[in-house]
Amino acid sequence: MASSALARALSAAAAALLSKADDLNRLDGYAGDGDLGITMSEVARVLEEESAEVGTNGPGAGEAGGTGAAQLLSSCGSAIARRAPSTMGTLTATAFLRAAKAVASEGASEVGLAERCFAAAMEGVQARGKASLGDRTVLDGLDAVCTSLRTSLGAGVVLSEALRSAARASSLAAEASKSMVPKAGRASWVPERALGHPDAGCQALAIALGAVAESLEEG
Amino acid sequence: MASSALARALSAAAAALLSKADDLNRLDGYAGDGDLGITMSEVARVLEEESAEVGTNGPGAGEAGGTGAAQLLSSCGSAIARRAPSTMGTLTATAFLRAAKAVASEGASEVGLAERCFAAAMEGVQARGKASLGDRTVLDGLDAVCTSLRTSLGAGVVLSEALRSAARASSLAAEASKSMVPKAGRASWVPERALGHPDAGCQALAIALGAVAESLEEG
Amino acid sequence: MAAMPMQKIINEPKAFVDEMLEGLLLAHPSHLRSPAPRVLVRADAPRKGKVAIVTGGGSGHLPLFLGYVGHGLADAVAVGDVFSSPSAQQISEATVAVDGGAGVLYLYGNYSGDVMNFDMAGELYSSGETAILTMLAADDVASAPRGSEARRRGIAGIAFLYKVAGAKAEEGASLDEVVAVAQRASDGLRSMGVALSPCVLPAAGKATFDLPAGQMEIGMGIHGEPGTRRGRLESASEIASDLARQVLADLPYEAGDEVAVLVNGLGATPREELYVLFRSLHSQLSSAKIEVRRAWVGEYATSLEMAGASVSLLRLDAELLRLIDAPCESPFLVRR
Amino acid sequence: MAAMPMQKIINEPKAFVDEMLEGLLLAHPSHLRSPAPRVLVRADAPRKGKVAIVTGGGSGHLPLFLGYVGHGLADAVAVGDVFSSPSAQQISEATVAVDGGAGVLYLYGNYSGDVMNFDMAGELYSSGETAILTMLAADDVASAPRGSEARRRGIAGIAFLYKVAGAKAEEGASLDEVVAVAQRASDGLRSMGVALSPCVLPAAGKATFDLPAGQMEIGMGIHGEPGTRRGRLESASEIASDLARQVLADLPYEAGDEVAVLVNGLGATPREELYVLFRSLHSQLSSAKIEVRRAWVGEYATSLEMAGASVSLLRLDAELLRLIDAPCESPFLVRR
Ligand SMILES: Nc1ncnc2c1ncn2[C@@H]1O[C@H](COP(=O)(O)OP(=O)(O)O)[C@@H](O)[C@H]1O
Ligand SMILES: Nc1ncnc2c1ncn2[C@@H]1O[C@H](COP(=O)(O)OP(=O)(O)O)[C@@H](O)[C@H]1O
Ligand SMILES: [Mg+2]
Ligand SMILES: [Mg+2]
Ligand SMILES: [Mg+2]
Ligand SMILES: [Mg+2]
Repeated sequence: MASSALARALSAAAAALLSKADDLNRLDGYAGDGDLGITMSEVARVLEEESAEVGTNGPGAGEAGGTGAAQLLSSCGSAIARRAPSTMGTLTATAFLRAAKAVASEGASEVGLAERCFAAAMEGVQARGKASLGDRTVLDGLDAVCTSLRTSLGAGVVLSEALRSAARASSLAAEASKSMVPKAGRASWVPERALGHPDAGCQALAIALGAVAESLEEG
Repeated sequence: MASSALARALSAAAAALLSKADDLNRLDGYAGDGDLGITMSEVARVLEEESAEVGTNGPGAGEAGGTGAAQLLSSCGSAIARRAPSTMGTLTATAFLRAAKAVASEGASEVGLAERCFAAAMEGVQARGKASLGDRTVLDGLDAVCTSLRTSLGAGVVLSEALRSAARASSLAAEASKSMVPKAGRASWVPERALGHPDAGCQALAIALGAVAESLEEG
Repeated sequence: MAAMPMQKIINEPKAFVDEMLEGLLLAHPSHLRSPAPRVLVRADAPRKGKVAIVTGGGSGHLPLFLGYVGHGLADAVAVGDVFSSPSAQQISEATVAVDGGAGVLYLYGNYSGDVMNFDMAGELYSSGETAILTMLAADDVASAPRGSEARRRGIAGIAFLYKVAGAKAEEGASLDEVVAVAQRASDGLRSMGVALSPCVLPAAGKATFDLPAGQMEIGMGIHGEPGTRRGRLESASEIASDLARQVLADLPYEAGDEVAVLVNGLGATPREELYVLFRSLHSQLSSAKIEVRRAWVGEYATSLEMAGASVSLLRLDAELLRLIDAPCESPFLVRR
Repeated sequence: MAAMPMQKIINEPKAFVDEMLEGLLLAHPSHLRSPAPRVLVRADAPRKGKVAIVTGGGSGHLPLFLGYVGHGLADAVAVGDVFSSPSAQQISEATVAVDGGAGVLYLYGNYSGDVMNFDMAGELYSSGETAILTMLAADDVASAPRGSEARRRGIAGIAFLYKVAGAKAEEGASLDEVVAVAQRASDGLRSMGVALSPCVLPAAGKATFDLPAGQMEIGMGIHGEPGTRRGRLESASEIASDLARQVLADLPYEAGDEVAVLVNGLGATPREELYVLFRSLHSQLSSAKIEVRRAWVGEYATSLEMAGASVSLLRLDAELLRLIDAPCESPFLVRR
């Protein structure tokens, strides 16, 4: 993906997250501290600012993967770590920093790069957050996304279609989290209060990916 | 006055003060701390309890003035000093203690005794509170009562009539206080807020005396 | 007005003050003891040969008044009901319990109920040999104009008076010396506050006054006595400049003066906000070339759960600064 | 929900934390300095050869966390936004500023955001020579059942951990010795709280949750995390027995145990009520033959202007009692 396309995708994700901030606060409030909308808004502001810097003529704007995208992801990651150091913010930062390394790898198709990025992100989130699959965290959403991308990679579909499927998978994961019992983070303190509502972190991932997929279809 | 009649008068005053507690809080609240109803309720409870002790067969129940009434007034005064030590409570205690000494004096008619009691009370309140006439305090009410009682004494009317006039005088004094500028106590800190409302202390005196006068007519 | 449910951790409202005192004595047995009902004294009282400082006032203002009984502070306190004076009897019992033969200072806030009861206690006690002198805190500039300073009420600034008088007495100074230092402190002490919400008295069960959200009342007293102005809730900087202007204009403090500052929370206002307010106040004072040598920021005189804050300035000289810094220890105020 | 006007003394909500810190540094220049943005250290840091204690957490909890930086307490704090973790970068800057070569203890509350950022900071810093160990406060029994102690969040009980670990480090103990003492304290530390009203975050401008008047929530966290039970607002005695029962059942403390008790106000609850609560708690503990050797009653970990209180019990041994009593000094906590 060209870093200009990545920038467009990130700023689409940013806009979507900003517009859903109240929803995210509410979901996080059922069993957490109700601040995920605030966190993801700060994340969104970082994404917007960093994407704006790239513009259409930014460094490496034309390359597939490579340093331009890597730089963008990595500066997003560092800024998020500094500016949004909550659980989800820190995990998002980790995800971006891991993805930045993966996107710089060689010899992969666009979908292959996307798959490597999300796999690396998921690994980072797992290492940093120490949650297990099934703990009802954003990790479950990332897992669904990675599975979907691996399938798309095997099927040889184009990036926009792969991301559309991934976005759908993350939505389904958010939906599925409704009946899962939280075992990590704040929600694990009052697990029964979370039931019936999607995990806030999964929902945030679904919102962001949905917007990314849409931005690719338009672009 | 027999101490049984005094007891009846005091318990009438008590009932009246209790029923007007909210009004007194409100009046005290315009420019003070809004607690005069609480204070006068505690005063009223003392009056009730002490009067009940006397009953109709209490010590010296039949004497005019003398030790029965003096004892009643003095034990009211001590209990009020202990239990209601706010500005008005303390002044009321002083008034009762001074009146207790005055009521024990000899050679006076009923009206004469009443006049001596109120004069002594007023002197005590003045010495303790150090307010001047015209400062818009209960002192102004007491002054009006004393003047009225002196007039009644000169005119030779009976006690019930004298107290009826005194009660009327205290009402007029409360009414007159509406346009006076407070120069003592809490109300002096925001004098303009008091204007248009009667001084709470004057109002309390008028309520008590009104009930006393009524109790004599019935009794 | 309907009694609104109180969000309070209490039992019987009538038992509030006595249960609070019981809890306090259970919590701090090495600091405080109670020689008579609603009278607290330093555990080591009476201290022979030391000037004793006796204070008192209504409950509901912690750490006022009883929080200032301790080493290097006051010796005894008579504890009134919520927001009301203690009785003369309590005050005289407090006096008896701490009289060390070197004289007694009555130090308390200028409220007519308290004044009358302390006066009566002094008269009751005047049979004793000991001299009793009185010092009133009357620091609130909102409560009377210049020229009528003696009519003003006392608010949080009294904390500084306890500190300097208590330190001086602890040093073994005579009654006259203690009074002189307290008087000098009081002469250079001015305060003013702002309320952002009412409080609820346990026995009353309803707010002491109405203050619509978005409004504030400047110059309100610590019992909810009406202030000098009600208006739109201002920013911290605006409030600081409002309060600083009136406090500075009153004395007036002069360029080059050194002061101790007390930013006091009334109860519900978070400590964070007090520091935000102090920051603005500090810059106001800097502009006026007044140097802040010491800052006390916290709750020193509250009104139950009232929101708001007050600002007090104490003009310092070398001795007052030394006394402000001297060690002291009560369950509420410790300086090393 | 419509933004309700905030009864707060602030300027720009976004500037809240930084202005608070500016005010704090202006007020306490002899106690604290700031080597990097939103990092505070003891004025005398780094202390060569002394184990350094680094803490951190969200703002809005004063005196948590920065109020526990001082002599005989922690050495540095990384200050987050209101109710949110500081960044790894801040924490590593704090570490650099106080590392005296004798090892560093990270001591903070068990919240996943903080844990991840302290972990990252430790990794960033691991280039240094100094050993870094971590101790989490996880004292709130309401946040996970027995058997899952490690998942619990930290609340006011951390004040005791600062006190004992800080005193031990001040004595010149090794990192292992400091950790051992903190671990022993933590093993015998349990807390639980009750909220009576929400608070308002300056940047959000509305209440963190709804709690109807006349109701309370038992087991609520200090960021408004839902508790274990919501119900009718009970009397102080009922609340005390509720909290005591759950805290006592958890460890279990045994007849004959000696404890230090912390009754902590969440912000708006008057100190008087905390003593009323302590009184009831003391009688609960007496019935269980648990002896209260020390009582801390006041605000040690707040949630802005939330009303409510928490209770913490620390099981004592001779050394822990000595460390609890040891001198310490910060702008918020002084022991002589
Ligand atoms: N240990 C963890 N690993 C991965 N994700 C987690 C973990 N803990 C919580 N989460 C995710 O973080 C979301 C909450 O994020 P956030 O509101 O930033 O947390 P907090 O306010 O508790 O710091 C949860 O909905 C969940 O998806
Ligand atoms: N110095 C004074 N001398 C006489 N009466 C006074 C004085 N100060 C106040 N009062 C009276 O006391 C009334 C208020 O009484 P109270 O509510 O008990 O006072 P506080 O609550 O201020 O102690 C006033 O309305 C006034 O009549
Ligand atoms: Mg959250
Ligand atoms: Mg009054
Ligand atoms: Mg009063
Ligand atoms: Mg959070």
